[in-house]
Amino acid sequence: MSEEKHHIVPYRVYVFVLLALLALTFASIGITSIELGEFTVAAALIFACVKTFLVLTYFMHLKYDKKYIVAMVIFVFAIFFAVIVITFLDYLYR
Amino acid sequence: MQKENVANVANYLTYKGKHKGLLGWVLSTDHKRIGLLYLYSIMTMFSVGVLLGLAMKFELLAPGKTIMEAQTYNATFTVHGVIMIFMVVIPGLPAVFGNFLLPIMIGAKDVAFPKLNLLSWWLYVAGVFLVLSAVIFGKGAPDTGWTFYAPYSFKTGTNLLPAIFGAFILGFSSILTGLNFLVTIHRMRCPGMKWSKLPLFVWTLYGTAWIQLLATPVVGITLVLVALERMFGVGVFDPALGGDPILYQHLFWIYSHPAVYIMILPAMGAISEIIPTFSQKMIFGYKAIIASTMAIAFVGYLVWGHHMFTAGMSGTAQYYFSLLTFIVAIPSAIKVFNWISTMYKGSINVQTPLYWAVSFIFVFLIGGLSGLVLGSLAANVHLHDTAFVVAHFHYIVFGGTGFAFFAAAHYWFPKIYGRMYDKGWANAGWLIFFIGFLALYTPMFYLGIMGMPRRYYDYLDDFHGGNILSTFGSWIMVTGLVIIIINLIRSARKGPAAEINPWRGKTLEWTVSSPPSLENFDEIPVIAEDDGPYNYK
Amino acid sequence: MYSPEVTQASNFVQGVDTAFLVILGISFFFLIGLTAVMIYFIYRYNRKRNPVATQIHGSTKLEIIWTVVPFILTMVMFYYGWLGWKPMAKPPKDAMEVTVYGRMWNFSFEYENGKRTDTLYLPKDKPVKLNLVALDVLHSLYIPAFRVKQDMVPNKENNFMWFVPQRVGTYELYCAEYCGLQHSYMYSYVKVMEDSVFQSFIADTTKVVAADIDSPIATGKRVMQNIGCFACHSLDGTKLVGPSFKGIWGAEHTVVTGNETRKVTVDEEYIKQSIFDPNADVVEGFMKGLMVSYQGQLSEDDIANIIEYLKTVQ
Amino acid sequence: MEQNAHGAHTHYDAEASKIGMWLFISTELLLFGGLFIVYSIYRYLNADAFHLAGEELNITIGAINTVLLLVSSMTIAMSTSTLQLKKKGATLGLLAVTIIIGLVFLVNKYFEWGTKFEHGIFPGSEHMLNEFSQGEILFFGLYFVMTGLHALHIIVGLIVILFAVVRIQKGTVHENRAALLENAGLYWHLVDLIWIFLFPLFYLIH
Ligand code: HEA
Ligand code: HEA
Ligand code: HEC
Ligand code: CUA
Ligand SMILES: [Cu+2]
Repeated sequence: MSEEKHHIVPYRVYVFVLLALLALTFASIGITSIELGEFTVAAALIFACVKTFLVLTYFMHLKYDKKYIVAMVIFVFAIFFAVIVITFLDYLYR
Repeated sequence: MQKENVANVANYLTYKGKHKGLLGWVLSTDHKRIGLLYLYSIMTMFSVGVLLGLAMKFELLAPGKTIMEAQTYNATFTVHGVIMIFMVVIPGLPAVFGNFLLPIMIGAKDVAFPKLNLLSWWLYVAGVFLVLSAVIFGKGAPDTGWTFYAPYSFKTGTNLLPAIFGAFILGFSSILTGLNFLVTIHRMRCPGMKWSKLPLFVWTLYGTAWIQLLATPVVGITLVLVALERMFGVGVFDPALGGDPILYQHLFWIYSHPAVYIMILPAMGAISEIIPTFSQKMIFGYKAIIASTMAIAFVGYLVWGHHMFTAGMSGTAQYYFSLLTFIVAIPSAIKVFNWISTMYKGSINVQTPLYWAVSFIFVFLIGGLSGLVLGSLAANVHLHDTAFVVAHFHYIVFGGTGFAFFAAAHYWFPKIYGRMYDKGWANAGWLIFFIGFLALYTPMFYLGIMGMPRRYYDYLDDFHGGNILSTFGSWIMVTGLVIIIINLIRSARKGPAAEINPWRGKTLEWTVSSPPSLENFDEIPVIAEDDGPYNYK
Repeated sequence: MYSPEVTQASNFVQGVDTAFLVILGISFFFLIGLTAVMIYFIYRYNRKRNPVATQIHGSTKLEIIWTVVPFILTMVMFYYGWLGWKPMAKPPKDAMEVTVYGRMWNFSFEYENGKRTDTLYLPKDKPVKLNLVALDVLHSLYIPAFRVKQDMVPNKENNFMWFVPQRVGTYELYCAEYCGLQHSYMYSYVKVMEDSVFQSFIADTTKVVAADIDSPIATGKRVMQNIGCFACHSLDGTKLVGPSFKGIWGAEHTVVTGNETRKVTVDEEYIKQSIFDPNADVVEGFMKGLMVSYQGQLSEDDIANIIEYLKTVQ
Repeated sequence: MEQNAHGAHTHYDAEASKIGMWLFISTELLLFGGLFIVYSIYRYLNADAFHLAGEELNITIGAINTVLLLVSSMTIAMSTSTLQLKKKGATLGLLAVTIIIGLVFLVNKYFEWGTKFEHGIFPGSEHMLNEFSQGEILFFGLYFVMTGLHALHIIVGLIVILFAVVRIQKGTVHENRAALLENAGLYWHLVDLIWIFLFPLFYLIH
């Protein structure tokens, strides 16, 4: 089972990622508490996306995984995104 | 089932494991046994569905009440639709033939997660019982149509909840099968079995599995929302609480359109195996067929709105969905052209499976082309929710998937049971069935064009003629079906022993004994560089 | 059905039928062509005639051809479908407006002057815009001869359809969206008449109503017929979706109010409440939520007439 | 990828179970995806009502829960590293911390829902029907469904982790057979991912 010996992630990477995630959380609380009008949603979502990216790459080890797994994950998100956009084609232009 | 065996070693049918008798089947993790478990349970449900279909046709024989009340009729088409869609054609080919053949075709001993595979079957059974319990107990069988449209689905007093949870569990079973197949195809191919050497049936299972995985959860959650709405009055789709019924339709079709490709893709895969074998010829355009499979799986995910053209979507959405609906038809066309070209200059061996395959192409063409009519914005306004739609989907779901299922059954039968069926009866059954099919569903096209809405218990006198013809057709067809099934059941027990490779096929399942041994292969095969699934010389 | 002279019943027939026929033509071409080729191959390359197959891997040129040609054809199909559909979305400003109420299981039509009918009366050659109001669940207004259909969605704004009737005559009008028990009985008729006839019809019947005033019983019955009470309530004691009206007046009924069961005597107050707030007291053994309020659709006068009529149903 | 299975029945294939888990996660993502579609459409249709209703939620509790989940995600991620480094004790410790945090999260959620119920905010309540606009009813309907489903996932995640703990203790999950722990980790991160979106969508944006 030689393929089992994969990359061992050092602890400090996890700690840094956690710190970054916490910082992003507080930043998003901060930014949504000021009045940005329409952009509040966008801002909150952008922060959430960055956090998702961090969790996926580091906590979920995508960075160290085979490329086709990464491709699958991207594909799934892309499909979901497409579906949401298409649904909005209806509601935005009603 | 354990008399003279063809192979002298114990095969998967006679093998005795930890458990004896029936338990040895329902607790077996062998993919072949699970395949057969699915076959028997699906055929059982299929018979129930057929009887309900016949009952409906009987009711429609004449205007007014013929044999049942309106409430019964409404429950009948609902249960008929739910059974046929969720319990017969969606699991149909993947769970029966996919389970049986996928590991053998890629040179593996089993699927990646055999226990999960068994769990899928158990979930299937659980789902079936839940739905049936809704029919038998409580305040009457559900009467919403298989689409469960809001807000009627939370107004009706019938016993909807078990049906909804049943459908949810069936969905879960389907997801797990898909997951299992994906991992199997990724990880368990034998040495030398490159992606470019996978049999086309495996490719279609691969595409199907992705749809199962990514579309099914959407309908799952939608049904849960309907259930919560009924149980607790959570406002989600109820217009009285501000919900939007059209959003329900979006969510429902986000699954249920891709689901129609779950039904048809494996059917197309089976046809892509049968045509080359009986033409003794390499498949025409192997890569193009793979590309079209993946294109259908992918684009099919993005066109759901064509079921909602009259629901009141925005104009932009209408254009978009109509346009993409036409585009998703093109890969199907490519497949048809490639199949027919495969026959060109072949050496065609006309046998029962080929009859089924060729008639599949014919009815699939009619079903698909009528789909194009429905995809057109203007024509859809007139034809939506009429008998035309009913004709379209019976032609394609059951002309397509159903015919392919029987094609596959007659093609792989000798491998599965190690015996051969009576070809004369098989051909006769096919002919009667085919004629009955045309008589049953063709009049519905006409009725739809004349404007007869679907889900109609009663109709005006103008529609009488077409309905009579259609009802007669249903009787002819069932005659054919009975012949086919009796022939197969008899042959499975008493038929003459079959050769290892009766049709001279080239895919791996024709290299193992008939019926296959427990582990499929004594030694995992290795595919040579110049070998391939359709390598006829 | 699809011959142009007979069926120019509305301004949309042409567009819809053209789209249909274009696709049908292309379809028949492919269906017949491909089937013929297939059968020919089976005959010509039968094992007996052609014992050895010639191996052909494929042809990129052909693949491109049979991708591009269907693509072009489908775009043609799309174009005609779009062409026929586009005008349906844009009602002319000067259209006559009729409000259509759909409920389980009947339609009622309200004209600009407040008159109500259960059959749709229309003047010829004048654009009409139907404003669709669904009162309980989804329905769909479908007039096959006019090639129009539009779902009626509860609480949806701007839910309409429009067309120009072009031929005098009577046409069927169906509910095309499944809506429960009596879905297949939810149909009515469209009567298209010459403009002059229509005008006098619309004005005339107000007189009829006036003439009826002296007979509240008859008026009550007509109101109930027009608005469709009998889809759910019988007069002969048969239990339909709702309780029968037979002998209802003065009877003692068991109803469920909230969570408690109590007995009530059917009087004016109770009937009125049953019509305006049907779900407050639900008759035992029947479903809550099926009958929806007629508030705003029936006036106090109508109710009074209905009550008079109900007193006579024994 | 081309090294394939032999002896399918007893075979241990870490990569197969990993893909299996990822595929399962994809399914789960689309399960929640359906709800996110509903949410975004209704938010678009009832922007003001959602705005108002969002203010009823307590950002502090939400933020605390976010932090909790993030920390637990880190601890479980670390436990996969410690397992590789053959530090069984540390692995078990980290997992214990993860489980405890998960429980605390649930307790928080319990109190949060509890207060809502006390104020008469729950699906089908009279209070909501009478006092709230339709948009607000939708908001709270979704709030209960989505956070409820999420809590259900937390519970499942906890059970899976508990399972991993037992197996590690027994020694059947170890550095050469880490798949169960890694999959438990992946699942827990999924739960985290979903919360990452739930938090701003319900608590922050208003
Ligand atoms: C196996 C299932 C299956 C399949 C494969 C399809 C395939 C297609 N379907 Fe069908 N459909 C259903 C099952 C299926 N459908 C069901 C069950 C319903 C009803 C659901 C309900 O309401 O209860 C439905 C309803 C339905 C509607 C909604 C009707 C309505 O309610 O108003 C529409 C509208 O666009 C549609 C279109 C199509 C199209 C364009 C295809 C295409 O994929 C077809 C492609 C195939 C071909 C086109 C044939 C091959 C072509 C050639 C050989 C060459 C010539 C081609 C060209 C020139 C392009 N279908
Ligand atoms: C696979 C799908 C399938 C199949 C096989 C059938 C089979 C039949 N169906 Fe139908 N039908 C549906 C799917 C199917 N149906 C759906 C989804 C609806 C819509 C429900 C709704 O509106 O909600 C519907 C609705 C429907 C109506 C319309 C109700 C209405 O709108 O008023 C009618 C009317 O007569 C009807 C009749 C029949 C008849 C007579 C048969 C049969 O009895 C004919 C006999 C069949 C055979 C002789 C063999 C076919 C063989 C196979 C399919 C292969 C077997 C495959 C495996 C075992 C995997 N069906
Ligand atoms: C969709 C079906 C439906 C329609 C249409 C309908 N009703 Fe009802 N009606 C019901 C049901 C179901 C009940 C019993 C439950 C309840 O009391 O709410 C009921 C109850 C009643 C009752 C109380 C009966 C009793 O026995 O105590 C009266 C009175 C009544 N309806 C009058 C009418 C009138 C008048 C109309 C037309 C203007 C009408 N209904 C239209 C379904 C309907
Ligand atoms: Cu109203 Cu069907
Ligand atoms: Cu579709």
